[in-house]
Amino acid sequence: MNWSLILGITITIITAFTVGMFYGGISRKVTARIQNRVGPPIWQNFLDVLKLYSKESAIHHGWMQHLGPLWAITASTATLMFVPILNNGQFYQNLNFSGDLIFLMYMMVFGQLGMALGAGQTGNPNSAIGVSRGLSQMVGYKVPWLLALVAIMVQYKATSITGLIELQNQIGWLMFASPFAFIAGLLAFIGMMHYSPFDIVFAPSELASGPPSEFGGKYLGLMMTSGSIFTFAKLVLFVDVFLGGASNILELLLKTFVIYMIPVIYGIVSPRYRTEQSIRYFWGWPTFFGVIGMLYAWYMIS
Amino acid sequence: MIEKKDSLAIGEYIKNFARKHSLFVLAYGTGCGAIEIPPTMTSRYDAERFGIRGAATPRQADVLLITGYLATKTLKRVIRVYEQMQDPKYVIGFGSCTINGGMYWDSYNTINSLDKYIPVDVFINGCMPRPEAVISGFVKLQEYIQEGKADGWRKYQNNIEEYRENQKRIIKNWRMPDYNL
Amino acid sequence: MMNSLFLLLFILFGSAILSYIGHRISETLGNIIVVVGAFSASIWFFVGFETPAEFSYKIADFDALWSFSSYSWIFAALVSILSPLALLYSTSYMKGKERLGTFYFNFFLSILGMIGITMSQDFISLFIFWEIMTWSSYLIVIYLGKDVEKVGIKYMIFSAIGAYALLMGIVLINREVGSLLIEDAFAYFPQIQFSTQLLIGILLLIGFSIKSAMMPLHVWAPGAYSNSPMSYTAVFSGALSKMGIYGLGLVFIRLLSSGEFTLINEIFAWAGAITTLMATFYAIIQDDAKKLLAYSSIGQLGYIIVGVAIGTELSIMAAIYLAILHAAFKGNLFMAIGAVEKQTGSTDMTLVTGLIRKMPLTFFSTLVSIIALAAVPPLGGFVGKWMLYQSLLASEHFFLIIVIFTASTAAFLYSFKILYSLFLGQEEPEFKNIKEAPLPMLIPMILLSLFLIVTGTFPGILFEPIANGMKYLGFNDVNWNMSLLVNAWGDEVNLQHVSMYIGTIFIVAFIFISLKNRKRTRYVTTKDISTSGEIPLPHENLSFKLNFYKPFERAISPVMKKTMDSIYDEIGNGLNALFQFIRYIYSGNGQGYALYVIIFFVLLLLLKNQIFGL
Amino acid sequence: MVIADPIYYIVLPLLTAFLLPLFGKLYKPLIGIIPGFVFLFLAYMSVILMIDIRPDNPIITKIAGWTPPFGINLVFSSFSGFIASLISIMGFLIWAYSYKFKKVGFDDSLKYFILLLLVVTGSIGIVLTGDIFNLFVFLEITGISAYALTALYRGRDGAEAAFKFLLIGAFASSMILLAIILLYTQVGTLNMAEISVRMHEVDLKIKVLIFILFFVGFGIEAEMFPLNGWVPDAYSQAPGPIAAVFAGMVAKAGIYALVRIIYLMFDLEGAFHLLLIMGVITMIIAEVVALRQEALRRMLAYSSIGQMGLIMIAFSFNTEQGVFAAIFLMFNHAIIKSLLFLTTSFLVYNTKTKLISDLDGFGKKMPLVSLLFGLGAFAIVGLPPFSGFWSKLYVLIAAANQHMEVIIALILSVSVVEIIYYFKVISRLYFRKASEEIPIQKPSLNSSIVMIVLGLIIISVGVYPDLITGLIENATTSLLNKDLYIEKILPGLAEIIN
Repeated sequence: MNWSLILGITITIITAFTVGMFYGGISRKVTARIQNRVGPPIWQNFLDVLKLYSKESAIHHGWMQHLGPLWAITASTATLMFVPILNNGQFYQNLNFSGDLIFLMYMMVFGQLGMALGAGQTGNPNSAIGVSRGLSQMVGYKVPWLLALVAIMVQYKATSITGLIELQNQIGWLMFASPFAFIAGLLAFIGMMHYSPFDIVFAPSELASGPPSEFGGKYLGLMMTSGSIFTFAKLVLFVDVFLGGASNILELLLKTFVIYMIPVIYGIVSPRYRTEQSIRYFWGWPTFFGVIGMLYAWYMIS
Repeated sequence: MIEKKDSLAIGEYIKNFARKHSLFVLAYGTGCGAIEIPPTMTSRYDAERFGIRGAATPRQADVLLITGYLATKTLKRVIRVYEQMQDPKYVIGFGSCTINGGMYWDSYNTINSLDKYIPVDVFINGCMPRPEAVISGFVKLQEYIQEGKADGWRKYQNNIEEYRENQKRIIKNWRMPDYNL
Repeated sequence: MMNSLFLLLFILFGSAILSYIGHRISETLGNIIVVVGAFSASIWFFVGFETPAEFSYKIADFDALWSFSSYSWIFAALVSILSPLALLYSTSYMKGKERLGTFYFNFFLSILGMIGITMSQDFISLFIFWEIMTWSSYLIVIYLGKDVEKVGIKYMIFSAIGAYALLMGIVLINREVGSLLIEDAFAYFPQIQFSTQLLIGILLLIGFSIKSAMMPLHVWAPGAYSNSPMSYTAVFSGALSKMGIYGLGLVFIRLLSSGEFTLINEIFAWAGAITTLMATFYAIIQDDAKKLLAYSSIGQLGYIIVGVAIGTELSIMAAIYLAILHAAFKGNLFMAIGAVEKQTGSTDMTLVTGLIRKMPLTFFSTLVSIIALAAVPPLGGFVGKWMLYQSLLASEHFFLIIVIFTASTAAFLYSFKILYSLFLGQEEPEFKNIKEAPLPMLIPMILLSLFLIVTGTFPGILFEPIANGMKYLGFNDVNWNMSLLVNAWGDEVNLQHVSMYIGTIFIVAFIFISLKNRKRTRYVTTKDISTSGEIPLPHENLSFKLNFYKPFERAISPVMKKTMDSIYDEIGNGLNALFQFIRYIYSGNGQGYALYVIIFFVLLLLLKNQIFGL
Repeated sequence: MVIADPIYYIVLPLLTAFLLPLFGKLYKPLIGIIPGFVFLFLAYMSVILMIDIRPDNPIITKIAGWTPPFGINLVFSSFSGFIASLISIMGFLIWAYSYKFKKVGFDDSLKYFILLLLVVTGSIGIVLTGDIFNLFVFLEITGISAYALTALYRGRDGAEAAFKFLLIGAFASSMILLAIILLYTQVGTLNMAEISVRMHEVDLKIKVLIFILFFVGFGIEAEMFPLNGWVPDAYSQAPGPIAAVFAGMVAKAGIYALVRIIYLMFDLEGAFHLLLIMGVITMIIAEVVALRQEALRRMLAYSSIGQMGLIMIAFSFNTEQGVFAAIFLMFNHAIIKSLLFLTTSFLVYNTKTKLISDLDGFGKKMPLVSLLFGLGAFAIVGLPPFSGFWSKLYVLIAAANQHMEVIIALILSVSVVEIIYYFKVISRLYFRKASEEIPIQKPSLNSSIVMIVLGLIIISVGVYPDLITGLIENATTSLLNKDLYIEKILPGLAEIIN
């Protein structure tokens, strides 16, 4: 039994939760300021989650709904475990030497599948519609995301993130070393964050918040927790791959915050796509940049 | 049944603090009063300052906001929505109609006082109340929550027979399974 | 002399005959014979061969040799694990159907054919067993009598094309090599002149790839898979299609070993990738669960073809691993769908709904197989996919990996659709008193699910025989670990960490969420959903099934316009018109025939100089 | 073995045919029984003869003591003997099948058996004789009795078919006669062996002319395209067993004669090319047309034309493997196609219209017949483990060793067509619900036994082809070295002439 490992894991999860929550609050605040409102305090999300956990009753439509949020949080924390948080971090190094990019790409959909099953069992039409939209959109943004990552993998002959980080310590950030892949990855990342115009999954005014519409109380709380952790994990992954990781926590926060603000601000000023529009969007310019990046990688290695 | 908790316990305090500062509102826009909700939520009066935000479905909501008169038909839906909400849950009666029927006090198909059918925690009077009044009502609700006095949902559970009686008196074709007990 | 190989075939054939007779007498007796025969055959296969047995003979002055190579042993093991389970399942699935004797006779014959293919070390007996397998499976495909003309004839035509391409290749090999032993063919093949090598290679590849449903030649598969009884489709898609993979492996790795054929490898790899993508898209838009699974099998076979065609060590390993795993989970899935069909009488995903609380074990096995299919860690499917992608990366097939990765992402769509539509969603009163599937159907599903769960964490269990088999293919030092994946660049995935972590977190979170205010957590029916206060009546179906992925269909509509089927139909119509025209040569008019004679005679007289070279 | 002499092949059936009416006067059932004994004896005799016949010791019978080249002689070599025994055994089986054939009334049965005996006589004569004119005579016997058999039902269609047959057959006989006359004027002998020795004296142009006449004439009997207009009608109008007779005997005799002419008498290289081309055309067109047939027996007729085309292709390679494959094909085709026709006659008899579309659900109504039909179909399209597969394989191997990839591809793609139409029938037989219940005439015991025997032959040869390959190899060698043949018939003649 490796206690330091368990301690590290716990602290990592807590950090991720906190940071994710604060980022959510900040995004709400920023939205409010742009809409010329005062907006909630940035710790508002903590209060929401706390309230949800302090609900005294809960309902579920069966085992799959009961397990759905578990599935989600398992997947999000697992994703976090295999992403190196800090470059030199003996402390935050959890299991990240036993996972690589391809593994992560599959790990990230694990939670979505579980959530989808949970939402499916509620029997609420809105949930099913949301799930169908979400999965379709996932196929959309996976293509440029894949192109970007594969371009990097084949160019630098590494599929493990730690390897990529070490490499970036020598040759600089990959967003400059292979810019087209970075553009494609960034555009795909915006879709991955599910902010408007890509918020077709939770679309509150059409779908009554989509998949979670039958979840309340502790289930919703667990989902929000895992959502915040997952956000942080995705941000760290992006930073590790393209921005050369971070050597200390502040740098990490800075980079992740910058990356996080891009989808947020892009989302505030843009309306919502329809599903096929969003898919076609991802198969348009982002894929084009991805292909360019791939050809660039090909040119570089040969 | 549920014993009265000691509201000074620290855990209870924190819980109430959280509940108080994050109110997910399910605005049930029945009557004309619904028109006052958008200005309350949007930039002019920005209710989100107080952690008040709209909820999409009753499963996620904390506050049921009944804006205006309730026809007998509508009452059935309101009861169902209320029972689908998770405890603790609060009800705000909005406008005179929910208090005494208002200008519909002698109408054949509206109910006069909402309190007889589902427990109301805060009434906001006026026909119709302006957003300032709404917000002050919410603030009042928050105070009650903090003090632990906003326990309409407990009352509903304890005196369910009485409430059912009243409800069935109004709703003739009672075809509702018994929820949330 | 009673060779052990001979005995194996004898057991299978005997149980075929006996089960036919038994079913003529009474169904119970027949079922007993079926189960006993199947299990004794596979037990004999696993126990009876302590020494590598051989059986060589001459038939019509061709040398023939039966023995299991370490490579073909894998596929034989696949067959002899899957088929008894499917037969056990079948005894309950086929209860009350008519002509059961014929069904089981053909079932055993096709098993015999598969075993024979794997054990025959010469092309002639390979072809004989191949044909036996083909026609017996054809007889089962049209067994239920559903649109026999379209599906059955289509399957038979394509199988015949494949088999005859194979035969032509075999005949040419016989001419060039002078022997039909596979080893001789491998040995002397490089001496043949290049064009003949190319021709033979292409012919054999076509012959084998039709059975494994590669894209331009796949149109028989959806109908054939979905029309035959599910208990057979489990074997059909699970094991029988792998015979094509077996052959492809032999041809690609051993026969076309010299380096001049990389173009063919590329072509087949791309064909496999396109197969995967398109089949996945078609699976997404299906509304019948059988059809969906049929298309998804085609897609999965596409991955395997890619792996075989790339031909590096890791990719072959991935391909064989995926082949074994696909046999497990797709057999499991077809069995589960068959159970649903047996219990509810339909597999239409727009009708059947909300079976999870009626058939929990079926749902469990479906869920496990779906997770394995979708390659979600920590189940086995991920391992195969991972190795495949790594081999593609290492061999620098960049766009190939994009295509198949996109396909595997799109596979989530139909994976969710089949789970959601059949098992989740609204629970309708018409399915109120559905029972769980009977035990003979459950046992195979549960066993296969356990197999999938174990192989996810400890793929080494399968790597060991695969490594042996790859010695036969010429990869002598395949290094493998019990539960650690390592790619060409030394990056690794530690599956034990993965599953340990996932298990731990899952259990912790489960305890938390189940214990937290447990008293006031209640189960409510699926009618109690937030429908803005409305009360859904019992007959109101609120589940969203029809056109489940309509937006996605709209997005991919440009590539779905022209299907392969329509092209083949056009070709067929054209040929029919031509034949009809030729048919009128025989006008039925005596004088006309007489005239033909005169004309022929005169023509010969006129052309005699050209013919006889005067 | 005194009684075993090829002469009986000719004499016995002929005599019986003439005496049969008298027997009929004596005691009516004899009509059915006597031919049976004749056929049985012939079959038994052919077994005895085939046992110790080798390529190097053909049995040569001199009729009336005249030695060749002056007298007529019968040659029972491994090849001719093989075909002759095949024909006689088929004759016995067909008698056993049909001696209580329901549809034939009594007076018809008299004609039927007389004509059957005559057909057998003629075909065996064609096979055995060593004399070209004698061959012509036997051809006429076969042809005329075949015309009569075609019209046995006295129906309008039967008459029409018989007339077409007669019309085209007349062309055949006249051309062959003309060819024989020309040949006689050139070489001054009618003995095939001597002709083949003296052939080099003949001027090439006249030789070619003679060959073309023979080719067309025998091509008509051998169902070669475009000379086979008579085949579909004759096959579909004649009684069921007679169709089997045509497929099993007449066509075989025709192709035998053609091959005998080409291999023995004419050493023309172009002849083989011509045979190849015509074989390919015949096969392709026949199979393609068979695909579009609605009537079952017409379909079978066209399919047997296709098989004849395949046999021609195999013969045209002029190699040992080719001839081996061809003889194997002749054997298989005789057995399998007879089985198909015999089963079909029951199937068709129980349908109102003779269309394939009426066969729905016969698998339940007539299980045995349908099963045997399916067996025959599987065998004829060449699916292992049935006998048809081996012959097809040998043809392909022969073609491959001739480096004829295109021919292989053609043969195989035509086999795909074959599969399509045969499996249409099978799927209708078994996997369709019966349309309406009509009373079924079950096959009588003897017919069933005959069909089962044929089926058993198919399976056993398919599982263990070495049963038959030995005989076929002997036949091949005896066909291929004609010097041995000449030497045996006319000792020393070759040296005298050259």
